[in-house]
Amino acid sequence: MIYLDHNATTPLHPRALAAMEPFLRECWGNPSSPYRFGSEARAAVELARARIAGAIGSEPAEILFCASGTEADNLAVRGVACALRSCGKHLVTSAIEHQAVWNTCRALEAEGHRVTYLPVSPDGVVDLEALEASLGAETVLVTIMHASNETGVVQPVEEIAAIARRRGILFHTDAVQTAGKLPVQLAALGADLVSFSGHKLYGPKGVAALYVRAGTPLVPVMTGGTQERGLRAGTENVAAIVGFAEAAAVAFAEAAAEGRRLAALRDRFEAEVVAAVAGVRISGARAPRVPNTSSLSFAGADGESIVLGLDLAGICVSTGSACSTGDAAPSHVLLAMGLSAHEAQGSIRVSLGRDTRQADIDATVRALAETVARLRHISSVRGETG
Amino acid sequence: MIYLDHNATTPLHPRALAAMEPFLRECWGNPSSPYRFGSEARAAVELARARIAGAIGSEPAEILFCASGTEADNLAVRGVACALRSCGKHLVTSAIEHQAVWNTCRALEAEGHRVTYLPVSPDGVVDLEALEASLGAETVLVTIMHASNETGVVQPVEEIAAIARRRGILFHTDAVQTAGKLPVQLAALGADLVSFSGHKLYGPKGVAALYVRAGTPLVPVMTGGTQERGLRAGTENVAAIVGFAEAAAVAFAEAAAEGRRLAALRDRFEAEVVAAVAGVRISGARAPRVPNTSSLSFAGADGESIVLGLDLAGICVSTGSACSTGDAAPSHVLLAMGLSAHEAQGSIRVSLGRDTRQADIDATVRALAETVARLRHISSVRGETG
Amino acid sequence: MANESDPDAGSLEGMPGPVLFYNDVVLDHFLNPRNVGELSAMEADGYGLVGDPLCGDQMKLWIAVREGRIARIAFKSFGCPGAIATSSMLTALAEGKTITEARNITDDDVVAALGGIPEKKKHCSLLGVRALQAAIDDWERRRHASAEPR
Amino acid sequence: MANESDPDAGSLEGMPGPVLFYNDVVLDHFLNPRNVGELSAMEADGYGLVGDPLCGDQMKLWIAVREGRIARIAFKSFGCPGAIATSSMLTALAEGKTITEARNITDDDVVAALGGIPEKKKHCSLLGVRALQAAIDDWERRRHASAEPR
Ligand SMILES: Cc1ncc(COP(=O)(O)O)c(C=O)c1O
Ligand SMILES: Cc1ncc(COP(=O)(O)O)c(C=O)c1O
Repeated sequence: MIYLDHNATTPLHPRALAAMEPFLRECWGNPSSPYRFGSEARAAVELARARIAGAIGSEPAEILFCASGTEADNLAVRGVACALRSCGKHLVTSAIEHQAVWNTCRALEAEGHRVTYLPVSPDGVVDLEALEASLGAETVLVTIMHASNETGVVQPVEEIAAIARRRGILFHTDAVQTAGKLPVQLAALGADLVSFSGHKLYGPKGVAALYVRAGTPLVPVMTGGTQERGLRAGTENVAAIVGFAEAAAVAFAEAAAEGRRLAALRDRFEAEVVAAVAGVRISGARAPRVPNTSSLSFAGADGESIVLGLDLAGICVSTGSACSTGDAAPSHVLLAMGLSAHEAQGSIRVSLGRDTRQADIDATVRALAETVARLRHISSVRGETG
Repeated sequence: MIYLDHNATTPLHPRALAAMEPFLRECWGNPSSPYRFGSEARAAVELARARIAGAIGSEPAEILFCASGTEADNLAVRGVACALRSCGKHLVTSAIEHQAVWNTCRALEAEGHRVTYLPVSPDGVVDLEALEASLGAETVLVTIMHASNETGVVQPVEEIAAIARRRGILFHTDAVQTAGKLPVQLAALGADLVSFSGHKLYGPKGVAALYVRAGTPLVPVMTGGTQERGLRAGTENVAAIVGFAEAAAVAFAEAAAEGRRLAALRDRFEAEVVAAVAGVRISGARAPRVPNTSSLSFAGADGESIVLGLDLAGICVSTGSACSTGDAAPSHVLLAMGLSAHEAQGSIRVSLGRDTRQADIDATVRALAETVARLRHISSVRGETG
Repeated sequence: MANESDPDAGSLEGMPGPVLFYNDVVLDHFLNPRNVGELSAMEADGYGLVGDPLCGDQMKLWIAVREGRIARIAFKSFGCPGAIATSSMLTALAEGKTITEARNITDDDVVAALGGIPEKKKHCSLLGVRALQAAIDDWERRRHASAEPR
Repeated sequence: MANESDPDAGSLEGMPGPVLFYNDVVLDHFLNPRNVGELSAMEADGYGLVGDPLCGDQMKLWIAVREGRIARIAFKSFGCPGAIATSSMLTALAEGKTITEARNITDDDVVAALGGIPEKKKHCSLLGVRALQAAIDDWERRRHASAEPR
């Protein structure tokens, strides 16, 4: 199998699994329990917190653990919006956010908040002038992702942070797709809150973290016990937290070198595809991108059919859009970048990872060329026939 | 180590760990991914759902997975309260709920809901007359736990369900402390929603389930992708879900026999303690209880000191109350049952489990008698000196 | 925005129904669709073009009718695997059938002939059925217009 | 209701500070507290009783004063390990000290002498200090009352 969908999930790093094992077997106590067997689990959680803090350049007390990138996003967006409800009810986000942010904004709209969805340029970059123009006295939070999960396009979060800060407005960034991919200190981006998820950086599923700058107002989404300083109730998933810390340590340490390697592979992949297949459009190619991601649209071929064609050839990639539930529409991200509905429908996302080698790229280009040609032969919609 | 705090957490059953391993090593795909490698993970999640459904007597579609018992409680209580906000804003719960329910009710109060906290009898049983009296046209949800995590006292949930149903009011029960302990079909209790958690029944931490009777109105607490039919967003924790299903299958299958074994051990434990130590009060002893739990108060000795004394003897039990954060107060559960503050402060909880044997019980009684005697010797508060 | 637009975030609306996994018949029709192509204006007696407003899929279908039977049928389809496989199976079912028989082919027939298809792909089979009916309508219109049945 | 009332649900308010884990000195004073007991009315020159309104802990403390020094000290304590250990250490620190020195013992001194104590247990050490001060106050009151210093 050639797995090129690392933006969806990644394999668990053997070191992360090894770090988890003792907590699945021997040290299974509840970190909140008042005896030494519980304290051992507590110590492991706090060590993990310190390691993650070290990796992103924050204080340990600024790291909250939760169960998914989605939960981190919910806690950041809803947590700030509710904490500051009396100060204002306006949020600013972008047209290309992940559903975890987008649908949380939608839910808040239903509860009486006002939300601005900023447009992006054809390259997929959030419009900073529109951002400036959107901010008002009522604005309590700006939430813009660090990089798009679909196109990999990196947003100018440092500039966004500066703009928000000048106005005294809090800023959250969803760094699920950049954590461990870009060699940056997440806590130094200038954001007040930063989400990232274990299973996207070779850690386990079921764990994520939210960096919350000291002093940031926040109310919990998950109410109950006083775990995580009362900001996220529920018995800690000790093994997953420990595995996450191990995986994050590896990913952040290797981000620079691995990023260079993947960018070279990705660029070569794109060049080969363009050479082998006519009518290809690469979304966000002229913008800064995370090194592993490529979003490709093939005129006249459907993305889901391409994905299945590749799957049958033993290659895993994902669609940029999906015709799957009957209410499916083309990718809102690609539409926001100005692609037509048909272009968006003909899109796939290829995301490389730690095990990807040149041979995988070459095999994928061959299979892609074949599949697209076959689908265009069947297609009722004009594509390039090259 | 003698571990007698199974109500806090349990060791992972070797069969559950074995079931998880393939999903930590080979089958790490994202269940939502559109290729076969993802479908394998999806199939595992759906098989787990069907197994859990089988174990509790529901349809698979009535099981939602989430990350903790706390989250299941939040989803049930907040999810129904918000879904039915336009029908009414009154909730009924009890004075002895776990914080996951209690603090969620408190949060809803802050958002404009009205909540009735029903009293309990000295035996720790919710007062059904008070329940009847509390219900009104505005009441949308009754949430009463199946059994107390502190005392093990089982609530008359079938009767509560019948009362709620007669009035057309939804009923949620937190079965975190009964799932796999009582040989009952959780879906047959009559409740519309039932929470239970993996790590309390020898499954992994970081996973839980909410049974939601078909047709029950519910809005998500975690917004984002369309996982779990749009009712709980976030990439599924596949390995944990699979391990949970395996552990639940074992626990439910063994509940009757293991329950008899534990009840006998627990009763013997209590008889031995009463024989060895004067001034002991066992909370809820005359009420139906889950078979593994014993809540003991020792006049003149502090619970946390007893716990430490036992910890130093290699025995893990927990406090019924805790003087730990400076704002700590005695157990609200024991106070609700009429214990004095000093009695509540002198309480510990002993909860047996699968590995508990007679010898563990005997050793614990010996250590307990010694520790309590020592503490009473130090104590400034009159206890029995026997 | 579409909840479905990012496969990261999952999309198993039909959950916990069948997983998104096609059976071998479906895969065969996806990989080797029957009757792909176009009939020329000379050859075709009826033509249908339908789009699925739900998901942007599109299908073109041509029929040639001889003695009240569908003698030749051809299609082109832009769409997901479900759309391609159901289109292909539809043409295989329709070929050789009388117009009346062809008109009576339902989306359920197509799904049954494929041995089933994931729940959330079922709507795809409507595309082919509707394209065939459009082509038959077209054939009938032309027949009345020319006033001289061929 | 107290968030802290169920150990299931966790209580590490001081998180991510030091874990709830006592050092060996604290454990020794918990297991073998110094000066446990009572002084009889005959023996005691001062007596203090204080309760911690926060958590229900209680301490009784007796002193016997000879030549301006604390010649004997005894305590009884109902409370958590932190309360017992700090009470014990306080009496160990106070024994033999002049009244002025004893008055100057702070809760920080007690914690330092124990080599530290978990953050959330720090307030416990106030109990002993306050009990000692109450006992000294009592001693002073009695001295003035009897008008004839012993
Ligand atoms: C940008 C982004 N944010 C949030 C998420 C949600 O993360 P998780 O699946 O861990 O809930 C994802 C992945 O699905 C993502 O790509
Ligand atoms: C009765 C009860 N409900 C809910 C919970 C919360 O479960 P979890 O720790 O899995 O969030 C617990 C345990 O802590 C419990 O005992």
